[in-house]
Amino acid sequence: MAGDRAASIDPDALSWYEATARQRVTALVDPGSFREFLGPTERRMSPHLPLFDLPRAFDDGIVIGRADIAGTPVLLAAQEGRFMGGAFGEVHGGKLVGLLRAALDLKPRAVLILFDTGGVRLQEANAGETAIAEAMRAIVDVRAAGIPVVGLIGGRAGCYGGGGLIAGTCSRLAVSEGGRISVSGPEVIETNKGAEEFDSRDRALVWRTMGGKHRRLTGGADAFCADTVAAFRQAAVALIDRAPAFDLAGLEAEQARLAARIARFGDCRDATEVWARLGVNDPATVPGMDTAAFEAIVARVGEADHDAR
Amino acid sequence: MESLTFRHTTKTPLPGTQPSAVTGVVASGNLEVLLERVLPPDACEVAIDTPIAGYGDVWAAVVADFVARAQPGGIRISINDGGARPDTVSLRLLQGARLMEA
Amino acid sequence: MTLAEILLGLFPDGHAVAVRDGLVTGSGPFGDGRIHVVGVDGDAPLGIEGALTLSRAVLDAVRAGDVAPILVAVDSDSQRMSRRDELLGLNEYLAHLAKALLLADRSGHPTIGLIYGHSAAGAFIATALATRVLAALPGANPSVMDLPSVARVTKLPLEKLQDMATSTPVFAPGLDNMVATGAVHVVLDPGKPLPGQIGALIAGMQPGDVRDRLGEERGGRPVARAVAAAVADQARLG
Amino acid sequence: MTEWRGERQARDARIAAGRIHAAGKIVPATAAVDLLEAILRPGDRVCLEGDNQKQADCLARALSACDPEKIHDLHMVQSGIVLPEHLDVFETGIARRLDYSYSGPQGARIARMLYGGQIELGAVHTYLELFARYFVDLTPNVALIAGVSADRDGNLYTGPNTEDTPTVVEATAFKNGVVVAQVNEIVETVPRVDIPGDRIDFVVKADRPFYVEPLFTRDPAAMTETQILIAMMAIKGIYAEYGIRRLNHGIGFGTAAIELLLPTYGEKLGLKGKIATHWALNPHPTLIPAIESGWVKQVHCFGSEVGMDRYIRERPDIFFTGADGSLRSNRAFCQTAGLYACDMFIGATLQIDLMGHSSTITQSRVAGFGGAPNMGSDPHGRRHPTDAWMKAGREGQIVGDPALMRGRKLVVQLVETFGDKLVPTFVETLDALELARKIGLELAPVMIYADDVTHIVTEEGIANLLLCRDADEREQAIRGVAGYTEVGRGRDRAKVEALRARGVIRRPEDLGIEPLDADRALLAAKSIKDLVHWSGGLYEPPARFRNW
Repeated sequence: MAGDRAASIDPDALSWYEATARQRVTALVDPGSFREFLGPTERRMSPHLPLFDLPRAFDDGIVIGRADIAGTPVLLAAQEGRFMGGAFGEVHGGKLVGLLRAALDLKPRAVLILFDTGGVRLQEANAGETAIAEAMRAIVDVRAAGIPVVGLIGGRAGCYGGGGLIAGTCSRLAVSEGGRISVSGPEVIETNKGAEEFDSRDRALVWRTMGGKHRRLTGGADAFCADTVAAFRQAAVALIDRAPAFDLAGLEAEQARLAARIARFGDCRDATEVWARLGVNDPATVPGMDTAAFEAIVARVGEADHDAR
Repeated sequence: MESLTFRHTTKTPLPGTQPSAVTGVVASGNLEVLLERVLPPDACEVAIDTPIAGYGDVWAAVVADFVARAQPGGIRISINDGGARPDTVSLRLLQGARLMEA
Repeated sequence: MTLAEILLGLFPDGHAVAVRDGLVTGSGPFGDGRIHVVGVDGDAPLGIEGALTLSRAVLDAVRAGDVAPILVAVDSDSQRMSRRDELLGLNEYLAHLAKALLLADRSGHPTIGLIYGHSAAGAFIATALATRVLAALPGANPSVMDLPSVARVTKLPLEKLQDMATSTPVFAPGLDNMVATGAVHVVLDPGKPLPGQIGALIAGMQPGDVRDRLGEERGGRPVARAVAAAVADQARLG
Repeated sequence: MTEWRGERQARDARIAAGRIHAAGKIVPATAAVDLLEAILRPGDRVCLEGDNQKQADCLARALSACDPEKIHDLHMVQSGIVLPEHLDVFETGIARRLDYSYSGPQGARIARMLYGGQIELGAVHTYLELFARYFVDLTPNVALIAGVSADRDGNLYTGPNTEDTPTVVEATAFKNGVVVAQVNEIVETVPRVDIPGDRIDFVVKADRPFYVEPLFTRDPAAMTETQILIAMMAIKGIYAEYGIRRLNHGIGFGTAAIELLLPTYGEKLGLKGKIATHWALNPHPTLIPAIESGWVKQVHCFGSEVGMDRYIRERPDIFFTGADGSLRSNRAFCQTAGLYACDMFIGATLQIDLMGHSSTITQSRVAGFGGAPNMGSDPHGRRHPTDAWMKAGREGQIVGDPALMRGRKLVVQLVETFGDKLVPTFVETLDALELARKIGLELAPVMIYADDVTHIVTEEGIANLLLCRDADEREQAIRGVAGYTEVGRGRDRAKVEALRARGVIRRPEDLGIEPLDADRALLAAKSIKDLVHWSGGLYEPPARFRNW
C-alpha cells in the first residue's frame, strides 16, 4: 500500500553509521550509566596537530569510560570517525591503551571497542603505530584474564590499517553492512598497485571485498547488525556471553581456520565466487539483501560461526 | 590557526544545572562546541580556535546574535572549528545551549 | 647488517634457520638451549600466506613447551597490498601472527624483535612490534609512511616537513624517531657479539609494556604514558 | 529561372557521397570519419547531439578526427558542450562558430577559449530558445545524434534518454539536412520507434555504448541539517502557503531534501494530495519515497537518470512510458511544460545580488543556462488560472485594476547563505558582469532576472519579494535573509524588522519551525541504500553511489 511505509519510519531509530561516537555510546549503554574518563572538559588534546595547523578535538577523537549494558558493568571506547578519520594519534591511542590496562584492575564484564578508524594518524604516525601495538598487547592481556573484548564496527571511517589488526585481536566482532574491515584501504591499494588491481571508485567492489556482509559470511565477524544502535547493543550483549578464551587451543583453531580459508578460497578473484563456494545460491543478490534475508543465508554457512579467535 | 575570544554580559543566567556539555564534531565544515557552567551568572565567554583566518567579524556577529538570543549567562564556551559555515556555528551553539538547559 | 651476517653472528657454530620467499623460520643453539627465529627478509611484503607460515612456526614453538626465546628478525615491506589479501581477510592473518607472538610471550618464551632493515605499517605491527623487546641494528629503517607521501596527504611542503622532522620525532620516518617514541627499545652495537647483547636483553626483560614510559623519557611520545596513567586513575576512582 | 530545389539537390549529393561508406544505411564505427568527411561541407551548421545527459560521443570523436583541410569552419549548434571533443574541434579549426546552451563540465575551458578568441560565439541560450532557433535561423545542415538501437531501415530507439533527439531531427530532416545516428546496437526490430527510419540517413554502429552522466542523483547521506531546515521552511512557508501542486525542482541538495521530507514532515503537516502532485522533473531517485507514499500523481521528464530504468518501467501510472515499457522523455516538451504548466520553479544558484538577479557563473567558468531560465521565469503568455498562480498575482499587484490582474508564477531561489569554502552566496555585484566585460558578451549571463524571482529561501528565513513595494524594500528583504555574509551584515536592522512584521520576511520561528528540529531523522531516506529499499529493489544506483 502506498503510504504505509512512511508511517513506520521511526525518527528515534538512531543510525549507527550516522551517529557520532558520543551518540553511539549514550544510546548503546543503559540510560544514564555512562561515566567518561578524560572527558572533553579536561582538554587532553593532541600536542602535535597545531604544528600542522590542524584543529584539535577536546577528546582527541575517542570517547572512553565505564557504563552498564543490560545491567552488567563494562568499559568502553568509541572512536569518532569524522575527526581526522578516527585515526590513532598519541592521546587517542594512549586513552585506548589506558582503558584496556584499567580493565585488568577493574575486571569489568567486558570491554567494548566501537571502532571507526582509518588507521594511523599520519601527523603522529610513530605514536599511533606504537599505540596500536600496545593496544593489541593489552587486549591479549585482558582476554587472558577472562575478560571478553568485543569490537563493534559500522562507522563511516570503517576499521582500517592498524584498526583492522586490533579488531582481529578482539574476542568477538559485530559488524553492520556499512562497516568495513581491512588493512590496506582501497585508495591505498589503487595508489600503490593501480586501478586494475583495485578500482577504489567502484564502491560496490569495495563493500563486496571489505564490507560487513563479506566479513560475516567468511567468519571475519561474529554477528551482523542492522544499522541501528539498538541492533549493536543486542549483538554486544549476546557476544559478551559467548566469547572464546585466549589460549593455545584457540589460536591453533584459528591457524587451522585461516589455513582452510586460503585452501578453499585462495583462487577466488571476487567475493561473489567466495560466497558461491560457501553455498550461497545467488551470490549476486547478497549485497541487496535486507538483514533478515542475509541472516537466513548466514545461518546456512558453516564458516560464519566459530570460536577460533 | 587563529584564536579568538569574545566576552559578553548577559541579562540572565542560562537555565538548568548541567555542568558541561559538548556537541558537534571537529570535521571539515563542522565544529565542536564545549559548554561549561563555570563563570559568574551574568558572564559569557566564547573562545574559538579556527584553521581559517580572517573571519573575526563574522564570528563576532554570530556570537553576539547567539548571546542575545540564548542569554547563556555563566557559560564558558570553547570551540574547535573545522571550517564551519556561520549557520552551522549558530546551530551548534543553540544545540549546546539546549543540552545545558536539560 | 644482512640476515646472513646476523645469523652468522648469532650462530657461529651453525643453525637450522631457512629463508624461503622472504620468510624466515628455524632455530639455532643459544646459551644452554636454543633460540627460535622467525621473520621477514629482503624487504618482502607480508601477505596472508606469509603471516600464516610465521604464526605456524611460533605456535609450534609454544606447543613444544621449551620456553626457548623467539627472535623476530625483520627487514620487510609493509603488508602486501592487494585485492586478494584483503578479500581473504588480511587483518585476521596479521592479527593472528601478532597474537601467536603475544601468546608465546605469555607462555614464557622471551620474544625479541630485531629490525635490521625496513618495515612498515601492518607488517611492522604484526611482527617486530608484537615482541616484548624490540632491538634494532644501525641502518634499520622502520617507517609508517615516507615524507614525500606524508607531504602529499597533509598538503604541506616537503621542506617544511623535513624541517619539522628534525624537532618532532612523532611523525617522521626512521630509526631514531622510532627509538624516541619507545617502539624500539635499544639499538645494538654491530661491533660487539650479538649473542651477548640478545642475552642481556632477555635477562633484562621487564614485566608489562614499557614502551610508553620509554617514549616519555626519550621525548618522542611526550604524553601517551601520562594519558594512559590518568585513565587508570580515573577508572579506579570510578 | 528561380532554383527551388538547390538544398534538396545538395542533400542528395551528400547522401550519395556518404553511401560509399555504408551498407544500406549502416556504417561501421571504423568508417565514421570517412562518412563525416563525405557528408559535411565547410561552413556547415552542425548539431552534434550533446544533451544534458546523453552524448553522441562516438560521432564526437569521429568529428574531431576529421581532416581540418577538408572539414573546417563549422558552425556548431547544440545544446550541450559536455565532452572534451566538443571543444577540440574549435582548437583544430574544424569548427569556428558556436551557439549553445549548457556547458557544465567544460565551463572553465570554454571560458578560456572564448577569451582566447578560438571560439566565435553566437549566443548562450536557454534550451527552448536554441530549439526555437533550430526552426528559424539556426537550422542544422547535418545532425549527428545518438540512440540505443536502430534497425536496418534506420528506425531509431533512443532509450529512456530521448531528450533533445526528436527536436534536432525534426529541424534537420524536414529542412533538407542529413541525419546520422550512432547506436549501441543494430537490431532486427527496435523496442519502439522514437524516430521513424525515413528521417535517419545513416546509422553508425558505435564502438561502445554512448555515455550518460548520472546528473540527478543526490546522495541523502550528504544532506545537512541546514539543508533540511531550509527544506522545512520551503514546504511550510511556500508549498503549503500557496498550495503548489504543479512544479519543477532544480537539481540541488535543497530541493532533494524537500523531496525526502514530503513523506515525513509533509505528511505530518497533512499536506499529502494538497501539494507536489504533478511534476516536470527528471526521474530523481530522491523522489522515490514520495512516489511510493502516494504523493505523486504524475511526472513528465526532460531526460532520464542512470539506474532508474527498472523502477520507471514498474510505475507507468506515474511516468510517461512507451508501449515497450521504458521511459519516454522529451526535453522540448518538458521545458514547455515547466514554463507554462507549472506554478512554481524552485532551485538553487551560486550568486544573488541585492536586487535578486542570480547567476551560476563565476569569473572563470561559463556554465551556460540549460533550462533554468525557462522554468525560472514568469510566462506572460499564460492564460489559465490556478489558485497558486492567482494568489501570487494578487500579492505582486501594486497598481491597476484588480479585474485585469493576471497571475504570477512562483520562482523560488533556495540557497544557503554561504557555499563551499565559505564563499558567500549573496554579493553586491554578480561575477557574471565582470565575465561579460572580460570576454565581450553583449548580454551578461544572468540565470534568473530579479523581476522573475518571487521568493528567496535561506536558513535565516524566507523573503517574499512579491510583497516588496520598492527597490529599497527589496534590497532590505534580501539582506534580511542573507545571514552572516557581508550583504547580510550590511542590513538596516530596523527596516528588516519592519519587513518581518509585515510578513515580507519570515523567520523559522514565524513559521512555527524550531531550527533544532531540523534533523536528518526527518529524511525519508538517509542513504542511497534506503532509496533502493523504498523502490523495492527496482532502483539500481551506479557503483559510485553505493556503500554496500
